[in-house]
Amino acid sequence: MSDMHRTKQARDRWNFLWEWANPVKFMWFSGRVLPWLIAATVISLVASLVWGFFFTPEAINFGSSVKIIYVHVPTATVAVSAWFMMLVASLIWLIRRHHVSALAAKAAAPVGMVMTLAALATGAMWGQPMWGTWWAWDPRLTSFLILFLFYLGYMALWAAIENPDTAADLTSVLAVVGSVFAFLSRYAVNFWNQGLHQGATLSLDKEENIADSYWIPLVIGIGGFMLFFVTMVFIRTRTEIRLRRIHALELRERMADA
Amino acid sequence: MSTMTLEARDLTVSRGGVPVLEGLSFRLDPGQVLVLRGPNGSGKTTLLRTLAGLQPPMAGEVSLPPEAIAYGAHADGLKSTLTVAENLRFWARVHGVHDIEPALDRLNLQALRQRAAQNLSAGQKRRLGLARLLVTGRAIWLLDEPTVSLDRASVALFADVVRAHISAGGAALIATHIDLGLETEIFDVTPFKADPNAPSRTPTPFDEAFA
Amino acid sequence: MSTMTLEARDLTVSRGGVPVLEGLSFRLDPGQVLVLRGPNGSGKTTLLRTLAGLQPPMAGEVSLPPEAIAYGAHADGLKSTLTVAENLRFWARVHGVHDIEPALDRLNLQALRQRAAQNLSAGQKRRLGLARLLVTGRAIWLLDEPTVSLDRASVALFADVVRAHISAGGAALIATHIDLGLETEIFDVTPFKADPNAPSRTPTPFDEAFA
Amino acid sequence: MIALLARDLALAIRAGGGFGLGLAFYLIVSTLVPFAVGPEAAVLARIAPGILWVGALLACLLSLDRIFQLDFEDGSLDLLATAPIPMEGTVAVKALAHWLTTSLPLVIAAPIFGALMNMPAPGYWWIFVTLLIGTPALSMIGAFGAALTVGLKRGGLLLSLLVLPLYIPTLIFGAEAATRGIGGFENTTPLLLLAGITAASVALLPFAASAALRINLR
Amino acid sequence: MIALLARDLALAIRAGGGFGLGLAFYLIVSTLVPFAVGPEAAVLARIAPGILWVGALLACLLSLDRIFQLDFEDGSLDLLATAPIPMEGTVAVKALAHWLTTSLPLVIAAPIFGALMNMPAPGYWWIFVTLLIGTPALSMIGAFGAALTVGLKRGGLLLSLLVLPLYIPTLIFGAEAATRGIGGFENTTPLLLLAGITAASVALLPFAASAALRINLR
Ligand code: HEM
Ligand SMILES: Nc1ncnc2c1ncn2[C@@H]1O[C@H](COP(=O)(O)OP(=O)(O)OP(=O)(O)O)[C@@H](O)[C@H]1O
Ligand SMILES: Nc1ncnc2c1ncn2[C@@H]1O[C@H](COP(=O)(O)OP(=O)(O)OP(=O)(O)O)[C@@H](O)[C@H]1O
Ligand SMILES: [Mg+2]
Ligand SMILES: [Mg+2]
Repeated sequence: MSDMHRTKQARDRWNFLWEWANPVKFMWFSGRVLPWLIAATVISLVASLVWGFFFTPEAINFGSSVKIIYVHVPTATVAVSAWFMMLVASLIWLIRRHHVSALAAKAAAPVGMVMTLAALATGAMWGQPMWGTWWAWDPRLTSFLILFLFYLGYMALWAAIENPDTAADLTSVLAVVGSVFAFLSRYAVNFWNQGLHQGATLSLDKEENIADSYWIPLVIGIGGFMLFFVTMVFIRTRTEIRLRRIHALELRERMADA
Repeated sequence: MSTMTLEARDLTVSRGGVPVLEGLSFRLDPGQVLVLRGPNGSGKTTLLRTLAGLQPPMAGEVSLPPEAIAYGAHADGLKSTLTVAENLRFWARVHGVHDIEPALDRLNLQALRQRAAQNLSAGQKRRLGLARLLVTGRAIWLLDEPTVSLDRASVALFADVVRAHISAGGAALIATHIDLGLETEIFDVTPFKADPNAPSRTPTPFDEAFA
Repeated sequence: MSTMTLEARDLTVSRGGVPVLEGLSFRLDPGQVLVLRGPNGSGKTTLLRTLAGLQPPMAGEVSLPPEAIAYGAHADGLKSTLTVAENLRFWARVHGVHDIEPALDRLNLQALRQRAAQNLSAGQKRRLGLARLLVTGRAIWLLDEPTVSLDRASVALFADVVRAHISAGGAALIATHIDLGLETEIFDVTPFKADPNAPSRTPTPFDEAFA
Repeated sequence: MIALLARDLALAIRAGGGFGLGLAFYLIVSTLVPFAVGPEAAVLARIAPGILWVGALLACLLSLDRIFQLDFEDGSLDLLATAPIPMEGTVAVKALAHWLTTSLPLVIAAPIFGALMNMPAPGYWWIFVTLLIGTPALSMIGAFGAALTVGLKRGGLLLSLLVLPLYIPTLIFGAEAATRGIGGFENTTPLLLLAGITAASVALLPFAASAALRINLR
Repeated sequence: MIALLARDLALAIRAGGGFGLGLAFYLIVSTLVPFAVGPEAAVLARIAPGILWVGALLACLLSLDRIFQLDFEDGSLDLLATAPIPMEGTVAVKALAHWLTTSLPLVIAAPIFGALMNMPAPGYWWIFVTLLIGTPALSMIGAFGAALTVGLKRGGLLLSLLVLPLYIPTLIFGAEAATRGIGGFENTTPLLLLAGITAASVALLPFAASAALRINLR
């Protein structure tokens, strides 16, 4: 009895956090925050891209194609982070059943997919001058292709199911199981082919870190794309909430005349 | 079978997230037949699926003994390439029952026992679906329009089967539009039709914004 | 519509190569409703499919005007992702009819017109299946258990629709187990049940050895 | 007939099916092969046209059961058979709808997937042309196979078994024309034969398919 | 549970489905590839293990919709959900039935098809072993995908889209182990990883699949 009491208290303590999962509160909060987010996104993106494109030296044997890095690396980073965010949101939905969380996962998927596609496309454009081919079966590249497929499947499942709660449940289960397999695939492709792609150049302990003049705008760019992602997810979640309201209203209307 | 009572308290059932019937309270005791009535689309199927545990109630609660329910719907779960006897034997084994002969006898299926289910007429299929109930060994039957496609003789046969079931201490909740000839209590769901424009009555405040 | 007569002469219909009903002769004139009766498995469905031209008769003949038949079975040919209106409009266009409003009105489907067919209850689906008959513009209706799952009000609605159809010179042959409340002639198929053990009566001598 | 085409297209789009999924399947098959065969660009380039043709054929095959099966199950086919449209017309329209929703997207996407498999540049053009000429035959032959198996529950595998042998001539001429074209050789003969197969299938198979459908309905 | 296994096997045999057709599909895929790629023995031998693995995977995939779809449509699944068998048991048994009727015949036949594709002799053994270890994972992952899409009419293509990415690790380790084995290299690591995937799938996925099924039923 006292045990139950305690857990209830514990839950109360965290309630202030969960309350943001209430659609009404979320709408209010996101409405307040969005203008700031948009401003921050624009500033950091413009800063990093302008800096990156116009104020960095051309690398000796890379030519000006090196500047593609300012789109390529941030989109790639965001593409992976987006899937993690969806995984967390899906788990929250499965465990706490907050609708906003499921809708946020739904909203993040197309953004993540576009980011994956952008990373693939910029990578391909870069690969042409660098490796002399648009595409190679390099592990890094390949696992992005697989990630792209996961995004596609996730979105297709959302689209195929009519009942929104069922869709949220099933896509969440898919996100959880899919994450495990995506991780496995990452390992598997590494095992399968050693590849051409750069290692992690951003890691701080490595000797061969790229020069600071490239590094700073790149970090700002990664931040900018992250902000862009968060902004898009906010906007799209708001849209999804509104769509759900419309859906609920329509259903009510239908039930009324049945 | 004294605890074999199905009870619904202040139940709200929903389809696609919208309440269909609300504030339902009733109990079904052993030896009782309750006939669900209501016009097309009033929510009888939804209610039965909820009671069978196939979908969660939107509000309120259902209390029933574990593993006591046999659900029978339009779809009979028949495999068209298996024979009548094979179909029935499968369900009997799933429920740990061994003898399918009484069920075949009682629904007049002995002559058809070697016939593949795909070669049955609509009414014969239906009879087989009803025979399945007998091999579940379950006490509470939830039946959704069980007499569809049955001719008069078969409806009478079915009524006998239900009568035998309740006199053995079973119970049945039957949604139907026709008169079964059972001395039944009628439970009309029409008054419980949910008002879709009423203020939100969903359980958690989190959903408020959607409803 | 004076030539709109369906006539069967000494008809034998079969399922899976085995005769089910034999020696059937009857005619269905404009303005007439004929109700097919017979216990489960007696061959009503088989007869209707044969008359609709979906399967060939085993012996005897059917004479009927070309493109005069509208067949309505359990399976309503509804697409679950299309709305009620879209489903109906499709069949209307196939039959060169342009206006679906009367059909929606007469079967009380106006309120449901924007709803996807998969979200209808059993009885609502059935009403939509019946509305399809009205948009075929065909004179002779062959209906197989049309009132399955319908509540009483809807059965009455259906009877009205049939009455209007025959008073406009149409005709209907309806297999059903329940009383439709139409001032109908009854045609009981039971006496025509084929005797499976009788000496071969298949038309060509080549089949003798199998029959 | 236009009503039927419109409905089939609407259903394909509404089901979230048609366009996107056939394409996705094609993409996946083209990516699986490198995973299985290994990443060597030379080997991949060598087998690319063949694999792209086999992939298109399988994607086509997998969507065949949509052509008639659903209509059969929900009774639409019974009703269409008694409707004032000739059965041959129904078959032709449904094959056309299948081609538009499934094959055409594949044809357009094939060059891109060719790039994934390290195909040399002229290959993009030839894989596009050969698929464009050959896929109508795939849809029509598939419709015939679907008509034969429509009465069977989940006839999917049987359907594959029936249809794949029928696909072989199309596949051989198509892949051969593409490979020769990429190598810079003369490929008029296989192209003409491919076009011939398509023309003959489209002209004759609707009759065979509608006969098969009528038999299955009774 | 034994009753369920017995019934599923009986259905697979009776429908003329299970054993024969999966196998026939496999045979056809293995023959289509030589038609499409051309008859050079060296190329074929090089790609044989990969193609045989992809073929097995596709044959498996094509028969997935049988696992739950039919039972869903005819209401059996509703009834099984209210029966005294845990849902996880139902899933596991059905995946097992799928493996016995579809995958096992493929595993046994694969060496023969390998001969058709000019695979060197040690290949027969390795393709058999890797498939034997890997296919249970394919069946179980497939059952999970089938459970996700069971509520959808003709979810076939969506099912492929969901399941194929999940198949990739199995495919890579399986094909790699076979290729290395044939080349005479050390292949213990990929074999162990393959076995690990199988063991983990069989142990964990029934829970995910039965959750998905319950969600689809309501
Ligand atoms: C379609 C092809 C490609 C894909 C999918 C791809 C993917 C990725 C990903 C996922 C990252 C992020 C790594 C991380 O943050 O840990 C990345 C970083 C990077 N990529 Fe690519 N890449 C592609 C092609 C290329 C090409 C052709 C080049 C140039 C030779 C290239 C050069 C780089 C560099 C220099 C980085 C930064 C490395 C780091 O800081 O970690 N990429 N790429
Ligand atoms: N998937 C769905 N989504 C939304 N609403 C639905 C769905 N399925 C059914 N409905 C609606 O829910 C209501 C209740 O349907 P239900 O099938 O329970 O009715 P019923 O009483 O069984 O009717 P009938 O006598 O016609 O079988 C109906 O108005 C129906 O249109
Ligand atoms: N495919 C088949 N092969 C062989 N016999 C069949 C087949 N389908 C049905 N039958 C048998 O043919 C007979 C006539 O069936 P039919 O469906 O015409 O009966 P019905 O009068 O419509 O019955 P109901 O009232 O139950 O619908 C039945 O005895 C049935 O078992
Ligand atoms: Mg109902
Ligand atoms: Mg009948």
